Amino acid sequence: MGFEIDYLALAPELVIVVTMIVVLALDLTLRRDNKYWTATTAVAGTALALIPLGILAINGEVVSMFDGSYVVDEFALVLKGLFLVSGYIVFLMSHHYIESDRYYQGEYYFLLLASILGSLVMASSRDLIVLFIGLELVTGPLFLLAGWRKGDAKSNEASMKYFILGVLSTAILLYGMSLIFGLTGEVQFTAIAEATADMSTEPALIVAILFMIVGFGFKISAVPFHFWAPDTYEGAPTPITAYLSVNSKAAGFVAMLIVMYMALPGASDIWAPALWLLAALSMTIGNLSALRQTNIVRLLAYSSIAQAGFMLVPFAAAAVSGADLEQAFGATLIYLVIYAVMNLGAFAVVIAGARKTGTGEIAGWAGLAKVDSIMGVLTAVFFFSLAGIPPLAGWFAKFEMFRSVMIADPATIALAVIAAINAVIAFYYYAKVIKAVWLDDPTGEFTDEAEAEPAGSLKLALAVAVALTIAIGIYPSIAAFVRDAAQVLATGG
Amino acid sequence: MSVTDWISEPVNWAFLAIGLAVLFCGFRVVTAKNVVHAALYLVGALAGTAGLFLLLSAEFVAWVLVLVYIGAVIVLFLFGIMITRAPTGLDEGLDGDRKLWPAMLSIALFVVMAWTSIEAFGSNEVVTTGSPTSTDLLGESLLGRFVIPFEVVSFVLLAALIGGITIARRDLTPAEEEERASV
Amino acid sequence: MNWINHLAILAAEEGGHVEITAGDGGFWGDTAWIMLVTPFIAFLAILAVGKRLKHHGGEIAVAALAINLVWATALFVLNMTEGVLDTTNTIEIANIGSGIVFELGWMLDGLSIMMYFLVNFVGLLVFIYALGYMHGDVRVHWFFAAFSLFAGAMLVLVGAPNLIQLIIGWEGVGLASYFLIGFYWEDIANVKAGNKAFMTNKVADVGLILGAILVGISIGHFDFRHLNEAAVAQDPALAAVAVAGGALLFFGAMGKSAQFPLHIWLPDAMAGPTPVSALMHAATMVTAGVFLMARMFPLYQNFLEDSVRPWMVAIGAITLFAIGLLALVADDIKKVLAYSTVSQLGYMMTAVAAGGYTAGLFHLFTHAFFKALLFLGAGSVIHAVHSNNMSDMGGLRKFMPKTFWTFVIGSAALAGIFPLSGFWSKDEILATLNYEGYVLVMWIAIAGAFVTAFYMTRTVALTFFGTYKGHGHPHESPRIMTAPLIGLAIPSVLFGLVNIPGVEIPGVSNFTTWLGVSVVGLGDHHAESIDITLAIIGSVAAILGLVAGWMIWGKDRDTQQERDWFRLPGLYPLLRRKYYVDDVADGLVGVTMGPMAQFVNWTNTYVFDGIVNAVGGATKWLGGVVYNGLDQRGVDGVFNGLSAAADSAGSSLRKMQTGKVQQYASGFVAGVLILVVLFVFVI
Amino acid sequence: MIVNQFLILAAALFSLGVYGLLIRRNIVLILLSVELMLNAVNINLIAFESMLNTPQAIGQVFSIFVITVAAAEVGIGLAIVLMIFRNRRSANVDDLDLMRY
Amino acid sequence: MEWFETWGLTVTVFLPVLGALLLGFIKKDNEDALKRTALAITVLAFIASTVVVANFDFGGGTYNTYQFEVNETWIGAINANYHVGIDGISLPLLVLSTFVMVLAVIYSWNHWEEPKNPKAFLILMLILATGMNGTFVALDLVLFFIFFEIVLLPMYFMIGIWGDKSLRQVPGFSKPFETRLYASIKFFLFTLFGSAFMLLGFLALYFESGNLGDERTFDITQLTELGASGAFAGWSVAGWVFAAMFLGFAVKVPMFPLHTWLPDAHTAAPTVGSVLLAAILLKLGSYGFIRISLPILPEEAQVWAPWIAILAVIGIIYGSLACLAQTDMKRLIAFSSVGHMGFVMLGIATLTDIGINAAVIGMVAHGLITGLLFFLAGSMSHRYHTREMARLGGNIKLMPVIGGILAFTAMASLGLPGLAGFWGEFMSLVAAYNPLEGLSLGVFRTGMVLGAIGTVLTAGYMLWMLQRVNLGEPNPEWEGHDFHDADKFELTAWVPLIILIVVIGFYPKVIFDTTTDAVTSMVDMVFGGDSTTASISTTVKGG
Repeated sequence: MGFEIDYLALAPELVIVVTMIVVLALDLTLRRDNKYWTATTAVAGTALALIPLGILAINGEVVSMFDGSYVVDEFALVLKGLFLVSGYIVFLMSHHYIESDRYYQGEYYFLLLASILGSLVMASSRDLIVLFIGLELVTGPLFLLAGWRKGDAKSNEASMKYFILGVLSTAILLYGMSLIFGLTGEVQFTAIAEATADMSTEPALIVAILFMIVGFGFKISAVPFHFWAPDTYEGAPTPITAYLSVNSKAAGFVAMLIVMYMALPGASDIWAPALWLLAALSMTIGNLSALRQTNIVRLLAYSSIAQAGFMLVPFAAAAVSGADLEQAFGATLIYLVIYAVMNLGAFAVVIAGARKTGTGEIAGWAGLAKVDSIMGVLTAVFFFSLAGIPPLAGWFAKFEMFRSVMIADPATIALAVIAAINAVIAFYYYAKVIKAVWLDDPTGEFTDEAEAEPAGSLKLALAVAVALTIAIGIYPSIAAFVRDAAQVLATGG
Repeated sequence: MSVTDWISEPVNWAFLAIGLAVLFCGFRVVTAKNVVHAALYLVGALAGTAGLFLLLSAEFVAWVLVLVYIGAVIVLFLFGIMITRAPTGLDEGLDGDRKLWPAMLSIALFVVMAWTSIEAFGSNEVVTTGSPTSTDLLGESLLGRFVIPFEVVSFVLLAALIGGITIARRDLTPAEEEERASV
Repeated sequence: MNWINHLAILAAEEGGHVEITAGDGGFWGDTAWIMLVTPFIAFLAILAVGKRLKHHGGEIAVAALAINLVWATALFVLNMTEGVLDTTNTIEIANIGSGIVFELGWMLDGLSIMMYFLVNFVGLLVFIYALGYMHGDVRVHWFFAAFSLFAGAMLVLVGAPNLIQLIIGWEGVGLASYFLIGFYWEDIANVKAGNKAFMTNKVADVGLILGAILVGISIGHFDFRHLNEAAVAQDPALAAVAVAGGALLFFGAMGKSAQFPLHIWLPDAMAGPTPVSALMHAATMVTAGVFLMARMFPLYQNFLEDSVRPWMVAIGAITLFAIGLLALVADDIKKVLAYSTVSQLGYMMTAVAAGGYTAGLFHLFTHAFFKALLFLGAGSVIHAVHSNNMSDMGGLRKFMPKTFWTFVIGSAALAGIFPLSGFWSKDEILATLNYEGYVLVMWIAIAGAFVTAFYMTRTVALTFFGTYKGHGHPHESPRIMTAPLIGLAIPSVLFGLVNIPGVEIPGVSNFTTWLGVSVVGLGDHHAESIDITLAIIGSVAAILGLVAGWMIWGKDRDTQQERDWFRLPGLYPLLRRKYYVDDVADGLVGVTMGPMAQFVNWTNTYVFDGIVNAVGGATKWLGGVVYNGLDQRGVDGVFNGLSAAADSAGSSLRKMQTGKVQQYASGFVAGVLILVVLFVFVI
Repeated sequence: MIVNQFLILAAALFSLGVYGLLIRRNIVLILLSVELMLNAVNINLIAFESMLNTPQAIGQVFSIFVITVAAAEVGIGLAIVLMIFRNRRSANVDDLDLMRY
Repeated sequence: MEWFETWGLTVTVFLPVLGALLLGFIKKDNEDALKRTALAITVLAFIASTVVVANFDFGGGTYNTYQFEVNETWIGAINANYHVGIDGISLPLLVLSTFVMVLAVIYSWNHWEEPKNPKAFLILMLILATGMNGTFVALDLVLFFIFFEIVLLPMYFMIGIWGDKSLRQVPGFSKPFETRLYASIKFFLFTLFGSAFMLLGFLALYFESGNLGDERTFDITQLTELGASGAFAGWSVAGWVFAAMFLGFAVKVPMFPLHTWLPDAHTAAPTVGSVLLAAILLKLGSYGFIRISLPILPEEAQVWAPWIAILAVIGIIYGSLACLAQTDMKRLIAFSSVGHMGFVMLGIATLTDIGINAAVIGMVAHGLITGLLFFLAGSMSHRYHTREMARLGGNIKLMPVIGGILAFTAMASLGLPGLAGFWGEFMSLVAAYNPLEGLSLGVFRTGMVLGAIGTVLTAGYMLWMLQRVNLGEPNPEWEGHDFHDADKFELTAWVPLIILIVVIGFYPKVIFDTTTDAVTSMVDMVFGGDSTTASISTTVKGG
């Protein structure tokens, strides 16, 4: 039996693949002092990959390949766009960072590209196997990249912890998948959906679903599967941390979204409550732990755990079907997109700030705004946005999150209330950073302008992020297009 | 089906034998006081698994398992063990000092998993056609419907390879950099 | 519609007789608003340019009142000659919905015209007097500014066609009073006196405001016209709130008119310059309460016959007698006059409360002149001897004859000596009380008359007779000060004659008619002829007081203290402490307010802020627990409290520690299990 | 043969793997335990496959992927082990020694 | 003017923020340019608002019809629109906002708190202006929410950066905080807490509006239609929704016992900050009640009204008593706001046209008067470098002009008839005497009496403040200092306020002509029926 392959549909992936190979080739040929070309190539490649993506988006018909196990529809495109853009920004952030510190550049970009490729594949996957492989390709390289600062014991530990828990979660995930397969005899989502339509009381199915949730829960670092996150975030090179907290988290969410909504819509009465629980736990524990952080990266780590909790909230509402299902969907997606933008921005600020202050300790940032008001404004923008203060993008994310659960259902409304209280708690530690930067008087010495000046690429990254953050905040319809993707998913699932 | 007619099937004797062996090996893997022994017990467990696969008429997979694991992975392991100078003799320090909770956790886990699968699959028969799954069928679906994961997984391996090397290799000192560059 | 005619008709039914014609005052009436405006213009003008003028703005103030007096007199005369004027002009200042409208404007009827005349006439003289009295004092411009402000506010008050404007004027005069009492604010004591006055009145104003709301809202109108119509027509809506409303309004009146026990502010108010005391705390402002009662007279007349009015009478009676006694023991001449003022206000209030509309207002009218006269006289004395205390005076009649004679006239008038004005008005009150059946109160009033004469004799004797005991060389005050004295002495003598019962001054009838309430419909009694017996009794009481006083204080001694030997047996300590009312009041405020305030502040800091901070702190603490206890120690911490033994410190790979990773992992697995158990077995 | 006998065996292996992962201190041994778990998954897949006999032998294909990925994981894991080892050594041994090695 | 008819409000609202952008391009050290630009912008905004007034049709019309209306799609996906418009209720507040903003800029001309940074300060002020103006014209819940929240950021920075640097021992914490830090975060967390729940309330309304047939909407006008028609009457959770919104607004007002952020924030904030806080920010809350809570959930409003009234009255008494215990002048003024806003809320709670009228004029008056008081307090502490009343005294001797204005303002603040402050207090008492038919007369009339007593306390602490600050002999420690009296910038900022206070005091028509129609029609539309008739009948019963 032959399968015709639509290469245009696969174009983005292919472009990335080509880029990877080129990067490798360059890395072998180039001398150390102009290895930065690999970076340029990577950046260019990701940018290039956006072109076919655009074309696909424009003529936008749904391409389904291999018995519908690999589908390129609006949803997939939106997410691929998200992965590519955020990847692009991460490259921009990495450029100077990697170059300055005698890291292995070529391999770095190669692995990062591989991870991105994985996320692209996963976005299109409509089949457990493809999904699984995609996820592995996303995380595999990251295990290594987390330890990229080879000389640093922290970095080693970061990668080790990440790895061990990673494989554990993979094993559990796989066990769940195997059960699904056993119950349905299928790995293709729509088929699974049909098979499991009236199975929701089946213990095995429950176990399978929960095991898979655990697998994904690890990727999105939801409590209680979050333990790796803070240490790893702190140890890994900052751009990788950014990537972890945005792309790989997003990857986890995408996996969760498509599996839950497409493969197991019938069992929503199992996973919705489960995710309700995870959401509540993640928000609360994430926020509470963040209150005590003195290191800005660790703080962001816990914040990203809490944010994951917020993103999980809409899932809990999925138990009720119909328009609200799609709504809940859109909410998570929009939150993902906005979160990606502002969190990347925040990490870019962290890189630039650390360069200037020479420390990741919040106390060390005291009075930064007095010497560099631009930095101050950027910090304020991104952290207030994370806190969800209008008119910055974050508010709309939270707004959508609330909106998705304020359906007349006590359980979800209770979750909304928990979320509301958490939103207030969260503000406190975001404000802690802003307080240090704006309100406190300088304590430490700041390194002199010349070398501390953020690199052009970083500036570009910051510019992109801040522009998006404010634009979305003021005119959220920009982000609202994501909802159409949600429709595709909710209905076509 | 009752225990008696289950026991009456000879193939189940084979299963029992292999299964128990696998279990024993598995148990030793996690308890052995000697790293190398542990690795070797894993070999045993895998070999047993391969046997079970044969019972289940999955020849190809069985051989893949043997080749990949026993042929490659274990060797890798032994290398790792040796390079990292892990003690080859007895060693008390391999395990954490607290075993109680892990034990209870895993037992509970086992109970849950076993119970659910019994609930789910009761006494479904395993269809043993005797004729092993044809390799070309596997080939077709691998290069057909599953070509994408097939391609992608190669990247997983490639990434692991390159990344692994980079991570594991010894960094050159600046001096060596110089000389490397001058050549 | 014209409520007085309405009343007249009503009266006619009741067999009343006098039909009064109503005019509108023509040009003077249409432009009467000028009176309400000029003082404010003067106020601003003085603030603006006062400092640079010769008299520091005094001339502006005087000019303003002079203009006003023209109108006031014109209207007064019109009112006498062409029958009672009766018009109201208003402009709307707010329509607040529910059909309720606030208006400002000016009213022309007997009562208001009488007050216009009073305020402007007395006011003008006092202003002129002040030109001399304040000469060379500090902040003179501010004095005249505030004084003009007062005049304006007072005119706004008396001209008020409705309760809202009345309240505005009411508080306005209170404000001016506050400014002028605390005029010498460098001395905190004066400031406190000002505060006391303001606060006492503010307390009373609660009554005024609530009363106004009750009666106003009940019929949906705040203007007196509708209110009084409603009262006469026995409007049920009004009837429903009459008792409460009436009582509350009276409470308000008690404050301004210094009725016992809210009189405490008035004596302290003497801290202000003497002209202030003369005009505000004697002649005009303090009568506002009586004025209000008169304005709302129909309400009390028609609804509160035997519910509120007896109480009002009682309070008035207490005030007129008990406070009068206080004048006996005061050494400060102004305090004496102050207590006497309170006592006289008691007379007025009693009269009005008893139903003696005319009587009360007539006494208000006459009292204004002679009390102003007395104060100015006292001021003149003080100006001469630079002391308020009679113990520094004595024998002044030789030094300052004009002051002396005018002061004597004033005292006699106050004491109610025939035929001075005080006699007639007091007699009228007695008659009313008698007629209305408050016989006991009548006797109290008579006793009050005795007391009045008694302490006024004391004052005159101690001040003007005997030999001078003070320092320096007292001298007669300049003409600019004596002229007003004379100007006031004349009406003090004559104006009693305008209301001799049964006597109609040809062509202009008499005071009762001018007030426009000859209508018996109001239930106001107006004796047809002099009640000889009462007149005699009253006079006798006065004479007795006079004689007794002279016998006690007439003789000169070495020191004023020795002259002032008489101690009212038994009462004296009580009187010195002013019946402890002030002490009680201060005590109450001190005991309640301070601690309450402190308590509230304490709760705010330690309870509410406390809670807030506690929540904040608790959250942070919880963060610590979650982070250190749960998140960092790993789940073992939760499971069995075993702390993280393993850390990533080991240096040899053999023992390569996996850090907390295994706790993490066990947390991981535990999470799985809990979820599974929860969903498989529980749910 | 019924499918459950295999499933239970797999469950047992999986649990053993978890146990090992939780108690072992040596990363290499932890890796071994993980292999055990993955192996259990494989048994599941194959057992199901031969229960269901899917037209495309999905189960077996899946298990092949799992094996491959497992191999990759091992590679990554060991690489990390080496890196850490090297750091720990070089932390307390002088450069000469490092050179010689 | 056709163009302006549609976009006038938008201009008024967004001019300031554009100005803020503009300032961003001006050099930090070029102070004059910064100040001039800021002034120009605010003046333009003010002019724009006055043009709105000029073209405003005072004919009124029925409630829920707005002028200068713009309704453009904004977030189509959730049917949230850029819907702005203005009516008699919001007009005075909008003008107040733009007007005070101008004065604030003028005042700060030569009053910069440390650390001196005119650029940042002015930018924040302009952003603040946009937030405040926007809140008053927003006719879409989401839009309202955004503007409502926007004001937080600038205020947070104003307090935090330029606020009071003195250390403060906070109960419940061992180590003392810098007042500014404590106050700023407290202010923010409080408001955020409130508005988070407010948002939940909005969302609940949104969904319910969908269940009622037509599509889900955030549009205030449509929701009002529904609410007035009693559509939400049978709604089981309506009470909770009202409660949620109550939380949001009550924190902002602030109502007892949610007021504790206010004294700290007002005291810690820089002068201009306190002025804007008092003059306008507090009004956002009470405005929210009038514009959103009452019309949309009338039934719930009637259930809650007595409780609101009780809290309001407690606030009046409580605030006044607290004032009597203050030693810090600015803190005293801050607490006085609690009392005054108590009157505003009492008026609102009566649910009558008079009451709401009282609330509106009360807001305006409080804005003018307390704003002025904070200006004065700022200028004085600027000169004395202390706000401790114990150390002040005889101020009017040292600085006659400032002292005089202080006395005047204090009088206005204690509700002296003939000055702006009187009408709000008096009318809310009037309204409390006859609340909407069906509301507990007992509660409201008790409230009326207590409120009246509250006016006495108000007078008490105001006079006491004057006595300690203004009168008596100056404290010896100021011997030799020559204090310059009010300079021209201060006077330019203050005199307009003084004039307005007097004008409104004697001729409140200027406010009522705009509000009464709107308010009356609102009460008729929402609470059914004209309350005069109601009042009289109840009176008869009540008497």
